[in-house]
Amino acid sequence: MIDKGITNWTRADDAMVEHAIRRGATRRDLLRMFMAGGASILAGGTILGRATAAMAATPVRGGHLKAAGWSSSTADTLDPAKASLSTDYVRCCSVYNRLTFLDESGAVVMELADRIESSDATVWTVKLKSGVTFHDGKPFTSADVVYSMMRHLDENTGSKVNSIAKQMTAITAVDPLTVQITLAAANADLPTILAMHHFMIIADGTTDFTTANGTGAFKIEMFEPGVKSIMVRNENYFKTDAAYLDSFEYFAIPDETARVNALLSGDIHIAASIKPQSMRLIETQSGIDLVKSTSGNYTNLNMRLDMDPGDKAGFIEGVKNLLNREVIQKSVMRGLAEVANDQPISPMSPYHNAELKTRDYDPEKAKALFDKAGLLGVSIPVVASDAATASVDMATVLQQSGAEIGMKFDIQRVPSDGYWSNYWLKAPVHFGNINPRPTPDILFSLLYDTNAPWNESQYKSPKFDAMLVEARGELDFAKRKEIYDEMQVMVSNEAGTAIPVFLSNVDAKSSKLQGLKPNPLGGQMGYAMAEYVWLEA
Amino acid sequence: MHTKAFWPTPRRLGYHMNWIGLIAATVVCFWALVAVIGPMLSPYPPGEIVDFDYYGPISAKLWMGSDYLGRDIFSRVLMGARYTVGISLAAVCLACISGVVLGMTAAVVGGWLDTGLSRFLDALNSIPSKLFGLVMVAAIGSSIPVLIVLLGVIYTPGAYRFARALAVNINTMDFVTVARARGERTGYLVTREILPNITGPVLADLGLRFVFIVLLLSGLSFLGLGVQPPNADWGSLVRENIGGLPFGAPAVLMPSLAIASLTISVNLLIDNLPVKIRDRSE
Amino acid sequence: MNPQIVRLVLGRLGVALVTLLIVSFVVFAATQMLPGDVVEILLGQAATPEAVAGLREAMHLNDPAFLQYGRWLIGLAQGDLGMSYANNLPVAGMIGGRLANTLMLAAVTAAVAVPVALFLGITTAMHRGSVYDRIVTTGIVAVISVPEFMIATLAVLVFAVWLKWLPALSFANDVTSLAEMLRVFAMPVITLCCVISAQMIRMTRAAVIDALTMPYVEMALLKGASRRRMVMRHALPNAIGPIVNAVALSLSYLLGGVIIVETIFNYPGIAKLMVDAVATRDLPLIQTCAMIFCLGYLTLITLADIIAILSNPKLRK
Amino acid sequence: MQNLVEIRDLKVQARSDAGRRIEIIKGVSFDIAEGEIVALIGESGSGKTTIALTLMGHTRPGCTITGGTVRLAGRDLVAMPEAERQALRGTEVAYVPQSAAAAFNPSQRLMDQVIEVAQIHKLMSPDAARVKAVELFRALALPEPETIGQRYPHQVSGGQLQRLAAAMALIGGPKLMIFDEPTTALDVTTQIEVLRAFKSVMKLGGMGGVYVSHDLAVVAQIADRIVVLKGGEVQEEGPVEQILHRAEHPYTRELLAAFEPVPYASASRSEAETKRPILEVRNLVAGYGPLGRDGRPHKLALNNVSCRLERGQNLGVIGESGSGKSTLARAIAGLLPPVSGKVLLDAHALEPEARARGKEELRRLQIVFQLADTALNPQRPVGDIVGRPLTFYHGQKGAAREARTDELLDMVRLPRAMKHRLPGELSGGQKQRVNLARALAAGPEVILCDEITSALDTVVAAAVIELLKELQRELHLSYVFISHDLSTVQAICDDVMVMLNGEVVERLPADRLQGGAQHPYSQLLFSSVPKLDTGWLDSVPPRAAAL
Repeated sequence: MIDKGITNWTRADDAMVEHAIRRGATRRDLLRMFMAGGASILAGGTILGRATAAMAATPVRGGHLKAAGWSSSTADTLDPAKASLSTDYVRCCSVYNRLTFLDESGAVVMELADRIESSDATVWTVKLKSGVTFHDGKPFTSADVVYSMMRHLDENTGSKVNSIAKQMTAITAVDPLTVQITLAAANADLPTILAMHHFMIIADGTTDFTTANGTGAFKIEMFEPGVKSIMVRNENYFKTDAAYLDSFEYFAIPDETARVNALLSGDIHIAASIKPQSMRLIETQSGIDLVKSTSGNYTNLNMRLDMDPGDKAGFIEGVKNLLNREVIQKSVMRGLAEVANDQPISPMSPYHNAELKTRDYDPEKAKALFDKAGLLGVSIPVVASDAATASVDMATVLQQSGAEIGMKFDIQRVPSDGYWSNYWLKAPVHFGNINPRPTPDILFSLLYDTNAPWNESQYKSPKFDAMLVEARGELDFAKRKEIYDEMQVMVSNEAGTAIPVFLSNVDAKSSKLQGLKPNPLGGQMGYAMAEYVWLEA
Repeated sequence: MHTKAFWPTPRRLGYHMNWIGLIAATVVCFWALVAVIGPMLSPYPPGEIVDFDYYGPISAKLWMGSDYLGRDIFSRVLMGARYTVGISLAAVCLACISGVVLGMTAAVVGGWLDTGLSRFLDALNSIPSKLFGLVMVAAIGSSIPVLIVLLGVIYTPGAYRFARALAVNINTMDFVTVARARGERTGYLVTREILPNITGPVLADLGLRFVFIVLLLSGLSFLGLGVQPPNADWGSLVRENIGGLPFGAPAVLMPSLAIASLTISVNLLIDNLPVKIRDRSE
Repeated sequence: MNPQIVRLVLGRLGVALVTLLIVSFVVFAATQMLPGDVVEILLGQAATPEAVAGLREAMHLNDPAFLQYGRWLIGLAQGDLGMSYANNLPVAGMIGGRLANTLMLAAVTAAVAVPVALFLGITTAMHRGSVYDRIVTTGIVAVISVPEFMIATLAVLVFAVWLKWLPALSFANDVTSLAEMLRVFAMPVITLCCVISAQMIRMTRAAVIDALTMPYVEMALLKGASRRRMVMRHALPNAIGPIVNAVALSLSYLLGGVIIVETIFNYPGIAKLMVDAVATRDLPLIQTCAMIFCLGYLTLITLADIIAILSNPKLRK
Repeated sequence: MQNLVEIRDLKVQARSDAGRRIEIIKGVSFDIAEGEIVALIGESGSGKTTIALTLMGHTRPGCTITGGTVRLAGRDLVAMPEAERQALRGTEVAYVPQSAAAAFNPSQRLMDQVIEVAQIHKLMSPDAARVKAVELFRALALPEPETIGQRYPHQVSGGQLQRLAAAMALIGGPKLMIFDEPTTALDVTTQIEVLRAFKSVMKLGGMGGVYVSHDLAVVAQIADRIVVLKGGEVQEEGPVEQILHRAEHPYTRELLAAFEPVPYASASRSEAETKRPILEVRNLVAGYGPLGRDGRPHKLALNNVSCRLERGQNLGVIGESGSGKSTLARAIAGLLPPVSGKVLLDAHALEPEARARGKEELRRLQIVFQLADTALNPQRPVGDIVGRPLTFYHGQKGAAREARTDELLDMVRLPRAMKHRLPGELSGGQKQRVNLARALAAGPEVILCDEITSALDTVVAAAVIELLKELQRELHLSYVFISHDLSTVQAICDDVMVMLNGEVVERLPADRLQGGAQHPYSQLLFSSVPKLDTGWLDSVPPRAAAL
């Protein structure tokens, strides 16, 4: 394998991976290959099998796909900067394109960009594909990229990735097909960052999003916030081996039972995010497949270090020892989870610290720790909600373990409505749910940096902050991993975030629906399935 | 509406009840008893995971199978009785007491108080109950007192309307007029003259309202508002285990049966209330 | 028209208006109680203090509550429902399609439930005490005692998942033919019929039985009238008031009470819209939805009252 | 020749709430010949209406015929299938109900209801039926016979409705007419007109009839034969003259005796005149509905009424329904505050509203209502009802109150054990006594008696009047006695005031009622009271049918 040193993935790299598999490359080889790209592999094990399966089938054109997600709201939007729910992502992915995206292995793949190059990881040159047009016929140029990127820096846009975009200090069009992005500090992850859903490319000057004028595989035909959207194939799509479907209909069925029933009755082709308990039913049905992928998604218990009882020495460690991870994995998640060790980098990531052992379930040790903290027998309110996947059940498991050692956890289940704004980050002890992020850098900056916007436990460590900056600019994988390894240990031991398991995502689909692969960015091929899947007759 | 007005007070034992009423009364008493002593009988703590399987079948160890986490459904149903029956009963009492007191007062006092109260409660009644519940729980959070007050408030206008209609009828009776002519105060009129004459229908109404509250509580639980875990009312039990319905899992059937048996029994009991034997041989 | 009728009808309309005003106040007060700042939810991670303050100012959220209430009320009176906080679309536009869906479902349900309920109510009253009566009344008790989400979920399992006769989802806008409409609406309508017709049957039966005890019905019997004639000619015309009232009350459920059915069948109706609006703290949308429900309720109840007034022969010319 | 109706050993059972069966008709037998009118006389509960209904093969819900036969023109109605009975009703035998106001469907035009029999049995075309109905209206002396059928029941008067009910019965040309207390709910002046109409059509048609009534005097005018019933059994049976003049059965005699006028001799007249009146009403104006521009209520019920009641005397107020006599009592009691005018109790002006009056004033003036059924709270035992004023006015509690309650029950001649009973378990007369005892408990000086004997059977009513008199002697009470029944007023009052349309038309001493009346309305009123004399109805000259 060729060590290219600096990330500059091209389309050819895709073929390389596939080629490698064909040649019977070992897993280790492949991992090395991915590492070389600086991409994190978040979905290792499952992908390989899937990739091989996908290879065998031949795409068929035509058909109308009906797919259901799980969340929808009247705030549904076609503005990629504001997208916040899975339905937004799926819709946006089908009508817009990003400069790069991540494939099923987590590798960076070029989309609208032809090449992304940098010599110092600070100044990046993005070469754009030529001959791409928007739905309204306007050719795609560097001005569109500049406009799309600059929007995120404007406070008034209300962009969800404003804090990440801030590191881009200058975005300039060098020529019609070249853009230069200058970062405040070196960051080797930029190609991966550009694969985030919010960095989709819109036409220069767009302020009205109702027509969703993108370069994507589908054109929006009908969009009703909170109800559904219908997309039809963009016949001028620049990718030739994509967009097999004639049309694509997407909506949300928030009730999981209803979602499964709709799939079973043949009303929809794919139901996203299936609960572990529904698997038994689905597995008995012929013509229905499950697509599982373990990504970096997790539900964690946050104990704020600056509030009672998290500020009492021993409490947090006690809770971490009292979490019965095996029961959570087996009973709550029915095996659709990997046991975690209180830090956010999943085992699928090349940066995962395998040396860091999972804490054993040790009620006696926990009891001693609680006793030391003077909290034994004190009633501790724990805020949980259906908004954070499985958090109520996890809380119940914790509560039960607590009851055995005389520790009272008082579960406060609160409505999903407003959970993220009213309880998350605010309650002394509460659950959170973190979606997969492509790089350790994003995870740590978002969640553990002293000034992190979502510093769930108010973890503040100058040493950690310094290491984060150091790693970001470190171009050598081994050195970088070394830093990240230590940071994982710090988070696991010092932060108030107990991460019991990494959750697997399960989509259930009709076997007619082909071409669906797992993706580290989330279910339904990282929400981008529309252009890759096809319907068998 | 036709009502079984004017029951004589029970002084002598002399009631007659048909067999449907007896069966219904037995079931209602059974659940009332379970609500009181049930949790003492439960074999496992309601939150404990006792089975690694989920939606397990009925077995000697687990009398009603296991739920989606592998918890004992029998224990959870026993514990749920306390919440479902308790919350509904408290709410129905709250609704009926406030509704009946306000209704009688409005009927007796009349005038602006009557008009004002009627309009206000009518307005309250016009808001769909489940949505009202959702908004209020979103506003003040879900806890047992909140649920009780919420359900009580939702059903107060109905109780008010019913009691007021009855009280208006009684209020025109001469014995109330006599009491007025005697110079009695409103408090006396309401408690001693009106109330005893509407208790029969009000009790029947209370029973019906109880059924509605049980169902609404289940509905609210279904929409995600309810008792805090590890406890759960029956509606929550059905909701959290509804995925077991395709297999006919006892985890979902048992709490459903519990709800249905309670509500059907209360309904039947009201339709077949004991009748006092009052043969006047003159 | 009899002036007395005109006076009574105008009186009822006046009462409805006053109630609506009280409702608007209650709705406004309740929505103001909702915790969570809409601005913070709107801005999400971009919620810097300056941005929050600016947006609050722009949305008039710093004004005293009564001023906001007044502004909202004046807007309502002029037919201006305001703009949605969540996506800045006009509320009227967002509600339009959803309201049509809700009304459609309500209309189909009413068209099925009301005739069935009246038929059952009248016939059971006519054959009071018969086996038929007992079967129907016991059946009603059973139906109203089962939570609607059970009925709905069971219906989906049986008809959609196992038998695959009917679709599990009901999308109003997919309907192209009458047959298609019947298929799509079948399950929600059956579920809702179970929920609302029980009360109508009970009340109709009670009202007819009540009217049957009237001396003029006995008189009809003594004239040699058949049971059918006694019920249809003598009891029923005099039971219209309470029956219409029961029908109105039951139908009012079809606007806001269908949230569970909308959830299970994923039907894009207005109740779900309101629940979504609560989640996003979209106050103008919540308030408008609530007002629509209350308006619907009041319209139905007032209509029932007016029909009862008109059906009272003592007020006929 | 066989009789039109032959009833043999008829037994009817009723089911109590508890499902127990009670025999309410215990083997009754009697006949009705063609063209004969037989009266069924008895007090409430005697079974007279039940028997009348069996003649149509009908029993009220809960009752069943358990034995005997009811033959109508030779066919047994008891054994007949329901369909055949249906065919007979309205054609062979027809029914005139007690309250025509309730027996007409409020939502149908009168004509449609009158000709319904013809339509049900397809006797004639609707047009022919309408023509026949108009003929009947004419025969029954109904005003505007051509158009009255187009009205709704609430648009015609009670007397007219009762005649329309007769027309409704006659349209099918029945052989047997059943009149179930058809004039009981009517005022005397109306009753006489209705009776006259009935009598003439019955004579013309030559039909057989059953006339159910509790009033011997009314029956005497219309019937050929009388059957006296009590407790579901025939007590005595015979031609009218024989029953009226040569009654054998003690119960019949008791009924007759209640008709004897008992002249009232006031004991205290001479002494009363010297004192100031205990109650005086001056220029009282009262009514219902909002006040108009002239300061008068929308619907005026009392117009400028004045009267005075001397201490120890009784004032009778007499008039028809709607004359304002009950309103007067309510205005005096402060239940309906008068718009203007004064009420003086012992020369002291009372506040218009009871709420504003002092406890002592309220105590001295008590009111007793017409219907003892509704005047007693059905949920409270007699002891409580009687004891409440003791507590309220006199602050008595415990043993003292018990003792006084016992005394009061003694006073109204009720057994003391009754204080544990609920009103529902008492008979009508007993209830009215409890009602009185409650008023007495206050220790009043004036009692307003609003039609207190009207709902009682004659024999019972007479006993209540006796009781009132006794109490007056013992307790020095003064009564305002409101009634539509002349004989009861005569039996207890010193002075009588005649009211019409809210105004006093005449005042005169009770002993000069007969013959002393000057005002034409008073004269009409007094002359319309039926007498126990078969020839009375024909002897009273008909008056212009308008009131």
